[in-house]
Amino acid sequence: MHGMPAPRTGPHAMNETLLAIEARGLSKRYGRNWALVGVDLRLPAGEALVVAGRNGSGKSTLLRVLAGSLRPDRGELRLLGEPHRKGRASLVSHASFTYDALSGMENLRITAQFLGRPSGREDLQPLLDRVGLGARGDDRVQAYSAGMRKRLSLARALLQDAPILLLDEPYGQLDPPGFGWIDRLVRELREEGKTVVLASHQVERLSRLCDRALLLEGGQRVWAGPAAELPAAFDRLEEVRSKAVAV
Amino acid sequence: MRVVRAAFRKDLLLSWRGRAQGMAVVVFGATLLLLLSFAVGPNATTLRQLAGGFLWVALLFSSTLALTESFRLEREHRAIEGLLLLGAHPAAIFYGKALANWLHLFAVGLALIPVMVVLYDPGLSGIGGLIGILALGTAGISAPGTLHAGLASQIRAQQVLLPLLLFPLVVPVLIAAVRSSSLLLLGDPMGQARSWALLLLAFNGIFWPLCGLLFGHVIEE
Amino acid sequence: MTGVVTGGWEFVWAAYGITFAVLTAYGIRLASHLRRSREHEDR
Amino acid sequence: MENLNAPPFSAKAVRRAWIALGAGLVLLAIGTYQGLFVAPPEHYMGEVQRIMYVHVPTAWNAMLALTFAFFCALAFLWKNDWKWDARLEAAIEMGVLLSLLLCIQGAIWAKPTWGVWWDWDPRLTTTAVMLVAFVGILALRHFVEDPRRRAVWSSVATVVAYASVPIVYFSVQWWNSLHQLQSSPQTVDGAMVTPLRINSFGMLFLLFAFTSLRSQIARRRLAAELAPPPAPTATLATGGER
Repeated sequence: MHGMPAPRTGPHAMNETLLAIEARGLSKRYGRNWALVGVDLRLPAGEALVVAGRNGSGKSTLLRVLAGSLRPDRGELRLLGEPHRKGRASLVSHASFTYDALSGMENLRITAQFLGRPSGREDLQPLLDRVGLGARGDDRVQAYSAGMRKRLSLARALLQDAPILLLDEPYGQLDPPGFGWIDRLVRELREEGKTVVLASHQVERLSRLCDRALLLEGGQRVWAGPAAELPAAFDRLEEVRSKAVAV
Repeated sequence: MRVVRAAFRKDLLLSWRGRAQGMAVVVFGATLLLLLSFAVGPNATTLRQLAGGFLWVALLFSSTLALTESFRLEREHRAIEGLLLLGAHPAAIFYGKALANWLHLFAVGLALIPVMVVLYDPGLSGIGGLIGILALGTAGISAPGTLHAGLASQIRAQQVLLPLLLFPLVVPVLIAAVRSSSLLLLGDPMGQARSWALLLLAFNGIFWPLCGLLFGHVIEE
Repeated sequence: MTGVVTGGWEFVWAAYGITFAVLTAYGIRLASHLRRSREHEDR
Repeated sequence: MENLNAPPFSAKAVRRAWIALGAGLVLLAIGTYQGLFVAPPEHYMGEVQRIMYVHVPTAWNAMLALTFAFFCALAFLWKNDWKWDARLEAAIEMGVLLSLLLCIQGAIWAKPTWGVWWDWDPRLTTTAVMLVAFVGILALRHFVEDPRRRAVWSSVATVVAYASVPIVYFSVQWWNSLHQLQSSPQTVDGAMVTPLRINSFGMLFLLFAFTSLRSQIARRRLAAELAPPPAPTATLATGGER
C-alpha cells in the first residue's frame, strides 16, 4: 500500500507489519446457502476499515466470524498475530447482547464483573454519559428504543476495551446527532491505536473517515482498496449489476 | 472462578427480577399436586404413601418450566453470545446458570412441601431429612437440565424436546429422590434413606462435571 | 409362578415373528432409500 | 477450524454390507432352527424359554449399537470428521430399533412366566429408559436443519445419555430389589449354548450390515447438505489490491 499516511501514535503504530486481522478464504454456510465465500482480509493494526455491500452481501456474517460468535466452515483467521480466540475483538451488532429485564446500568455492571473490571456506579456512570444514556441508566432496557439499545451495546464495547472493535451498522437507528458522535468516536478510537472495522451503508461518510475499504457482493470479496475509492467502486458494482440484469 | 461468580450473580439477579415467573412455577407445581391426588382418590392412607412420589413428579414437571425460562432471556437479544465474546469460558457460564437453576428449583421444592403436607398429611418428623434430599435431587435435575435447556432453547420444538431429552436422564434422580423421601416421610426402619442420598450424590458427581464440559459445544455456533 | 410353564409356543412364535418382521421391514426401507438416492444421483 | 467436506459415498461398503447381511441371515436361520426345534425345552420354563435364543442376542447387539454410537459421538466431538456423524446416526437408529425389539421380546417373555407383561427387570427397564432417551436424540436430529449443529448437539446428547446407563441400571436394580430372581435362567446344557452363540453372531452381522447401509445413506444426505462453496468469481476489473 504505497502512499500510506504518516504512522499514527498509539501502541501499535511502531511495528507497521503487525496485522490486526489476517483472514484467508473465510467461508460460512447458513443452512443451504453460503453467506460468506472465500473472503481474504489483511488489516494492519491501528487502521480503520469500512465493509460495504448491499443487504445480504455478508457484512454482518463477516463481522460475527471475525468476532468469534460464528466459527468459519472454511478458512483461517488470526488476530494480532495469534490464532483467533474470543475476547480480543468486541462486536456491536444488531443483537444488543443485553438483558431486557435489567436496567442499562445493571447490564453494564454484569459486563464489568465478567471482565473483572470495577463495577461500581461511579465507574460506569461516565461510560453511560459518554454514549448519551447518562439519564436513562436505571431504566429497564425493555423500555429502551433501538437507538438507545445500540448506544448501550456501544458502551459495552467501550467497557470491554478490546484492541479490535467491530461495529455492525453503528449509524443504524441512531438520531442525526448520533451520526456526528459516531464519527468522533471512531476518530477517538483510532487515536487510542485501536483497530476499527465498520460494516455500514454510509459509504460517503466512511470513505473520508477510514483508511481502507472492502466491498462484498453475495458473500464474496469483489473489491478492496483505499477507502477514498470506495464510492467509485460501489458505483461500478451497480453498473455491472444493472448490465447483467438488462441482458 | 471469578467468571462463575459473575455468571451466578447475573442469573440470581435475573431470577429475582423474574420472580413473577418463579411464583407461577410454584403455583403450577401446587396445581399438579392437587390434580395427582384426584388420580388416587381421597383415601388418606394411599395419599400418605404416595406423598413423596407426587412431590417429585410435580417438581420434575415444574423444573422444565423453570429451565426453559432460564434461557429465554439469554436468547432474546443473544445476551449469552455477548458473554462469550467477552472471552468468558462456556463452562463458567454453565456453572453460573446451573447453580442459579438449582437454587431456583430448590426454592420451588421448599414452597411445595407445605402444600404436600396439607394435601397428603405425611408424618412431619422426616421434614429435615427431606430438605436434604430436596437439595440433592434438585441439583441432579439442574445439571443435565441446564445443559439440555441451553440446547433446546435454540430449536423450534423446544417445549417437546426438553422433557423428551431430560426425563430419561433423570430417572435415577427420580427413583432415588422418591424412595428416600417416602422413607423419610413414612419411617425408615433400616435407615435406607442415607444410601439413596449417596446415590444422588454419585449422580451429581458424574453429571455436574460432564455437563459443564459439554456445555461449550451446545452454545457455540 | 415357579411351577412348570406348559405350552407357550404361541409366545415363542410371537417373539420371533415380531423380531424378524421388524428387521425385514427395516432392511427393505434401507434398500429402497439406497436405491432411491442412487437413482437420484445417477440421473 | 478446517471443516472437512462431506464423506464420500462408497459402493464398496454397500457391497460389503450386503455380504454381511447374507451371512447374518444364514446364521440366524441355523441358530433359530436349532433353538426352536433341536435344543431341549428348559426344565422350569418349558418352551417359552426358547424366546431367549433371540432375546439375548438382541440384548447384546442393542448394547453394542449404543456403545458404538457413544464412540462415534466422542470421535465427532474430538475430530469433527463428518463420517462419524453419519455412523452416529446409523448407530443410534439401530440402537433404538434393537432396544424396541428387546422390550417387546421381554414383555412377551414375562407374560407366561410372571403373568404380567412388564416385570421391571433391571436390564429391561434400563433398556426402556435408554430407548426413550435415544428416541429423544433422533427427534433432536429431526428438528435441527443445520448439519453442523445437528451433528454436535446429537453427539453431546448421546454422550450424556450413554453416561447415564450404569447409574440408571443400578438405581432400577436397587429400586426393584425385592424381585431378586433374574428373569433369564442359567444356560447349562451345551445344546442351549450353541444356538445362542450362532444367533448372536448372526445378529451381529445384521447389525454391521444395517449400520453400514444406513451410514452410507446418511453420507449421501450429508454430501448434498455440505456441498463445498462455489469458487469466488465475481471481482471488479479495476482498482483494488491483492
